[in-house]
Amino acid sequence: MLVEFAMQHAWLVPLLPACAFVVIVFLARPWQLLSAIVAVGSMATACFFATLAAIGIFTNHEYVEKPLVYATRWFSLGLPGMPDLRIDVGVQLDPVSAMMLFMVSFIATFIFLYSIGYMKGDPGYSVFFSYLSLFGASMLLLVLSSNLLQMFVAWELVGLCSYLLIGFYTHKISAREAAKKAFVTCRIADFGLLLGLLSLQIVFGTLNLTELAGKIEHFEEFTSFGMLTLIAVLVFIGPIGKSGQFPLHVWLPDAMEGPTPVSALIHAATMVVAGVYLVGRTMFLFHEVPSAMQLVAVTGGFTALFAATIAITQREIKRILAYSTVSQLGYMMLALGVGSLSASMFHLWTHAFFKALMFLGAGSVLTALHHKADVWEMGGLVKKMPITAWTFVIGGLAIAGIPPFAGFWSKDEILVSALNSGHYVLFAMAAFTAFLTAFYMWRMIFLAFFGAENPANHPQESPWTMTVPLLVLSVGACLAGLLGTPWHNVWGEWIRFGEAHEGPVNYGAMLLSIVLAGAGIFLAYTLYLKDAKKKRARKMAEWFGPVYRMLYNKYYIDELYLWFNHALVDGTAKLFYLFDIYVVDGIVNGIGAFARLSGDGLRVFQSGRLQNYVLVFFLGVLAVAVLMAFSGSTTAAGLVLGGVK
Amino acid sequence: MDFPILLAILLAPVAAALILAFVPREEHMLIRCIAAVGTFVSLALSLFAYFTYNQEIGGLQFVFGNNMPWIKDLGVTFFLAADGISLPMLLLTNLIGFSAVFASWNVNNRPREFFILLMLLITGVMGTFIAHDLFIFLLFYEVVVIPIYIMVVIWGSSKRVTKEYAGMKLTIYLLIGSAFLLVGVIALFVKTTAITGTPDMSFTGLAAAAQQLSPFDQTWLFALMLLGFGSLISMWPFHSWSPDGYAGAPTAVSMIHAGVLKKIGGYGLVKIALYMLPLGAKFWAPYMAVFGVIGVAYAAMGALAQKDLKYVVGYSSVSHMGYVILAVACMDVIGLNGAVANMFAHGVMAALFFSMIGFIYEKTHTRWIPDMGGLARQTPRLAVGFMLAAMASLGLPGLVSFIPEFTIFISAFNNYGGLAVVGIAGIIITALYVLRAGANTLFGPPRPEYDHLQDIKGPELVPLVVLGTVLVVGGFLPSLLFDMINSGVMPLHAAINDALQLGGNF
Amino acid sequence: METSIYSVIAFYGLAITILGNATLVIFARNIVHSVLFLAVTFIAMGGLFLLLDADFLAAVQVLVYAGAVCIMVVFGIMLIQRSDMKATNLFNRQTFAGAGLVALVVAMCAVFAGRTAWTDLVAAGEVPANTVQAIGELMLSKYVIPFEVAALLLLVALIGAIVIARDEEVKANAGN
Amino acid sequence: MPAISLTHYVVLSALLFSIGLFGVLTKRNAVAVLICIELMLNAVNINLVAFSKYITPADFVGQIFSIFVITVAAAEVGVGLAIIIAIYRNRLSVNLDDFDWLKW
Repeated sequence: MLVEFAMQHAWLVPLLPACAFVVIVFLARPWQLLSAIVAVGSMATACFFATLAAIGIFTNHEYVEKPLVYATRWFSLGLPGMPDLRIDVGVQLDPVSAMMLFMVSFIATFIFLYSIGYMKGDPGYSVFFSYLSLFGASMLLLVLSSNLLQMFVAWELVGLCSYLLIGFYTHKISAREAAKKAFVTCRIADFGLLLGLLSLQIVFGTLNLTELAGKIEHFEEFTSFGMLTLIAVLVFIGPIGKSGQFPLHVWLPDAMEGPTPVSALIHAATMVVAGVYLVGRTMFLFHEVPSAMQLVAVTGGFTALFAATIAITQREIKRILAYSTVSQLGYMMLALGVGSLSASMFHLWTHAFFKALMFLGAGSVLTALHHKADVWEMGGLVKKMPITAWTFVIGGLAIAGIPPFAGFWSKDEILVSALNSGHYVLFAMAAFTAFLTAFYMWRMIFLAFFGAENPANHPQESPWTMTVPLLVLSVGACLAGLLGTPWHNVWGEWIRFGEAHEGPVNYGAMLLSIVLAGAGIFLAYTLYLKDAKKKRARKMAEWFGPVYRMLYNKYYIDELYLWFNHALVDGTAKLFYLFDIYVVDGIVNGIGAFARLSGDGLRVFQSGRLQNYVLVFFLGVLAVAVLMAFSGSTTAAGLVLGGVK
Repeated sequence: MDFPILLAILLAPVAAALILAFVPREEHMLIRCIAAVGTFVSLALSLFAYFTYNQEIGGLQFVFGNNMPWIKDLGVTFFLAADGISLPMLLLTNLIGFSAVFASWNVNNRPREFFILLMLLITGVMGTFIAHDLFIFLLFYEVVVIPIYIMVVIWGSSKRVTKEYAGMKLTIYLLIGSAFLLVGVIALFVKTTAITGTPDMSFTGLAAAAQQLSPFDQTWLFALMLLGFGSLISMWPFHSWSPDGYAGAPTAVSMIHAGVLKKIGGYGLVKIALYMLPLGAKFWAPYMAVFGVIGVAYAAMGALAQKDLKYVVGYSSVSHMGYVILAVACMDVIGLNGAVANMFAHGVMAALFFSMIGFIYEKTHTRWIPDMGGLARQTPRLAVGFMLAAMASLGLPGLVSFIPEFTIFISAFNNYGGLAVVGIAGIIITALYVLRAGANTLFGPPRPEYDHLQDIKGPELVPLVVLGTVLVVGGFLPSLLFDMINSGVMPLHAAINDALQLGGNF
Repeated sequence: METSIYSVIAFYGLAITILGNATLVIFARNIVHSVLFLAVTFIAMGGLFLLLDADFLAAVQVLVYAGAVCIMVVFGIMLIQRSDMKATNLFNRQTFAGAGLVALVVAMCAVFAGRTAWTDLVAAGEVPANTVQAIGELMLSKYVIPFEVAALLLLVALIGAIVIARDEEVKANAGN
Repeated sequence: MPAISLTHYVVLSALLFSIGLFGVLTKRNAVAVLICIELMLNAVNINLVAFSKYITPADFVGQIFSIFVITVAAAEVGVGLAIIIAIYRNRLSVNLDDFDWLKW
């Protein structure tokens, strides 16, 4: 009964946080605690509904093939019966969106809760919760969208919230710049996505997901294969930006300027996976175009490796996590590219838990250390902050891929599907990335939580509002992967594109995965924990001097973009502006000056003397008379018209 | 006869101006209140008209004076009527007019004269949108020019250019534009009268007669109108009045000018030039599209190089109007809808932008972006308004300007392909300059010299509330706007289509 | 039409008087002399009107022009000129240009006068003897409105002239 | 000796008009200019009366027209002199060469 209601009114889920946003902005803002309660309460309620809706979906196998869709007209142009353009808004519930709906609302609830403690004392406390609520609403809307334009709206709104929250500490110039960078980078990507959507609308005449899925199967009736490829590539540009894929990943590490709950919620668990989600939703499109799939896979695989190499050398705790997020997003893309929606979504699901957990843990550490972010200046925190440290270790085990923690199962899924689809190079890259991941994560854990304590620090364990979410999420990080074990893959039955494939369990891949993870952890252990002075680590950095510097400076991509922006974009702008002032306006002013100068010239004739004027006047009279005499007309009109004739 | 609602809307500000003329000049508060009441009556009535317009029937409604000859020999009647295209524009005018009164709340230099001129300005703009007679249209248009000049020269501000220069440039450009227009209109009138034998200046009459003109005649007539309306809507390369003019003008004039006056150009292009001369439009459409796209990209780049807030918005409005021109050039249902809707959206956004900049200038006495920073801490409400306008400017979904831009993109991409892509790429540059201006003004370390600033409050909030509400409501319920515009565009498009099919048989 | 030798002589005599005096008006160096010559011109003009069978007009000419206008001008001169009236009526710098233009005007008039076939225009018939009565009747019937308007005009001109001429004094008094 | 015809009057009128015009163009004294305007008006009157006699002898149109001309001329002299006096009061001059006000 209640489940039925939740399924039929799934739109309530995004609406609740949206209402919270409005209530906080217009009513509750002066009272900090009230604002927080409104935000958390609404999100918890939304989570409750989302859970019910998810239960409804996951108890009926029909929805896997036939999503539950209800939509209404948003606007239409042209004749009512036969519109030239009609855009619907609605809700599409199927296992994928139900899973996302549950995941987003669940994690958001706990991160909201965490924020109550984390943001304590901030002057913008209420505003922060209003932004968070707005974000929650937009993200849930994105998840539920039944129409690509509706999804795009939500997509941009989450981008806006991301912008606002990255730049939340408005007085910091770095935050301001990071926010701007995030928005503009995503905007560049959205440009591609928008073009893709426009093409879809123009070619297929609809943006409704289900209708599109039906039409693209027979795309030959509408368009050529080349066009479809182009569309797929254009659509994919959007996710490249939003999900921080190479080469538009640059904004994501900078986004860590925002408060940590934001990093956990938006830049780890939910918003950044929107790109993955979008590709997953439009799988029917990519499925038709193998070359686009290839592009997705290569982009994902490369990004995973690329970001992992950068993460090795970084020093700030949140930056390491950010690059690891980029890397993990690359995994998800890779999985999509090799055709496994199931594996991708599975990794998305597990990643949300352990990465949110790790970010919150990092936030807890940062609060304790008064925002000293360099992992080399930490050390031995496990003694003073046991809950934070051990939950963080669980997260580390999960992301490194140690069974039975969540990350192992999903990463294994991805490796297996890469292998099964015959992408051996990508498989190798992914496997190597797994090793690197284990290494840099544990490097961070060993440096920060173990080893000798730094006497300059006086850490304290965080309050319950912060530790409870950590505990809950760590449970998730432990257990979330058990849904999709290769022996009994419940996940793959529900969340899939096309047929569920039951292959033999690939023990070889599993073993390789474990070995690589173990090797990574062991290497980190030897370099950073066993060797208390970290001599070997320093020596390694010296040996690989240029490489180390290049990695530490993120391959100088930011510098390149900055140069491009300043020299090229701003330079061109300046050029255009000068052109405008001097050429376009010059012509305008030139015409004005011409008029003035000719006026000055003619001014000589305006003596101001009556008798001069009379003289000229009679000259005119004479002229007219002479004209009359010669044309033979006797009237002025005759004179003029006769002349024309 | 029904209550002549359009006439009432038109006359409410005039009445306010008349009353103002008899108010003692020292009674500042009374003066402001009278102006506010005058514009509010107009606003309320036009809202009423907007929501009582019957979209099922469509066509011209609230007709007034179609049988009231004014100049018999020229076939001029004082014909007021509204359809789905003029009503949004009328509503826009009143929204902005009402807000402009409150944005000028702190004008203390001769407020009586200021508000009288403002009322006249609003009346003139409204008149152009509800006139259904070409002569009356031109007449109202000329009414607009005079107050603008006076207001810029007396209440304006001199920055890069002096206010006298700005006022002169603005006025002369508008007049030159209307001169081309006038030639076009007279030629059209003479030609059509020669065909039909009975002089008729009403839109419908002219349009019907103009269909019998030869394609050649239509082509050069359209060229004249394009020049005229093009310089009004600041089509590249006739745009350079726009940034300078806005920079020199007082807040209210900038709001009305960028918000609605510019739209007279677009409105005229759609409802006069396109409607009457479809064959000419067909010929010029590709050129218009090119000009539109150049305008979008060029002005966006220009905005990127600016350091004065008003110049940023000035260039950005040129850029946005490029989209409108591009959309008109598409000549299909989606494009025309998008063009009109984008004019509405841009009007609301630009007015909000200018009112916020006006407040910033009033409080900090600067518009120079490097001199600012961190205002979000000191004046949060102002920052909200500014960001709302900025986000609408870069076409954020959920605000009123996204859907119009989307429809324009669809239509332009469909009709012009690669050219449209260049135009659509403008959204990136727009994001860049808008965010840069917003970030450098509002965020960053707060400056101690602005610590004493008071946030906007009381009447100063009205522009933010009124225009902000429209921005958000229009963004989430686009059908409120689009159903109305669609009911106006459909018959127009049908007429154009018929003419083009006939024209094919020439 | 019968023309007596006397009327021919009278015409030429009057014409020479008019033109000669008019020339003197222009060339006299003393403005008062100019006005005197002007009076002579006007009176001669009255004679010419008699010759043209316009008795009433001749009387009006003498009364209004030779009488009123000349006296008024003399008063005007007395109000504004210095006591020394020598060299009060000189030529300005565009004399030669003016002369050239006038020559052209004369030439043009000559051409037109020559080209026009006057004889075709001339109608038969005599001017009625009692012109005064006829004009009086016309003035009060057909031309009554222009007549009244002219009267009004004169009134307005009178008041206007007083206002304009007195302006300064009124201000001066108000100042006191 | 040829009879006096319309042409004679027209020529006389033209000459008188030209003399008046010459005066208007060349005299420095404003009063003299006014006088010369009277001469020109009189030249016109000669034409009117002559045409009246020779072309429409019975209608008196020309004569009546002349009467109106005379009326207007009288009014004009009055107002003109008043203006000259006013100017003189302000500028202590009636020399037209001193005045170049007819420009912006």
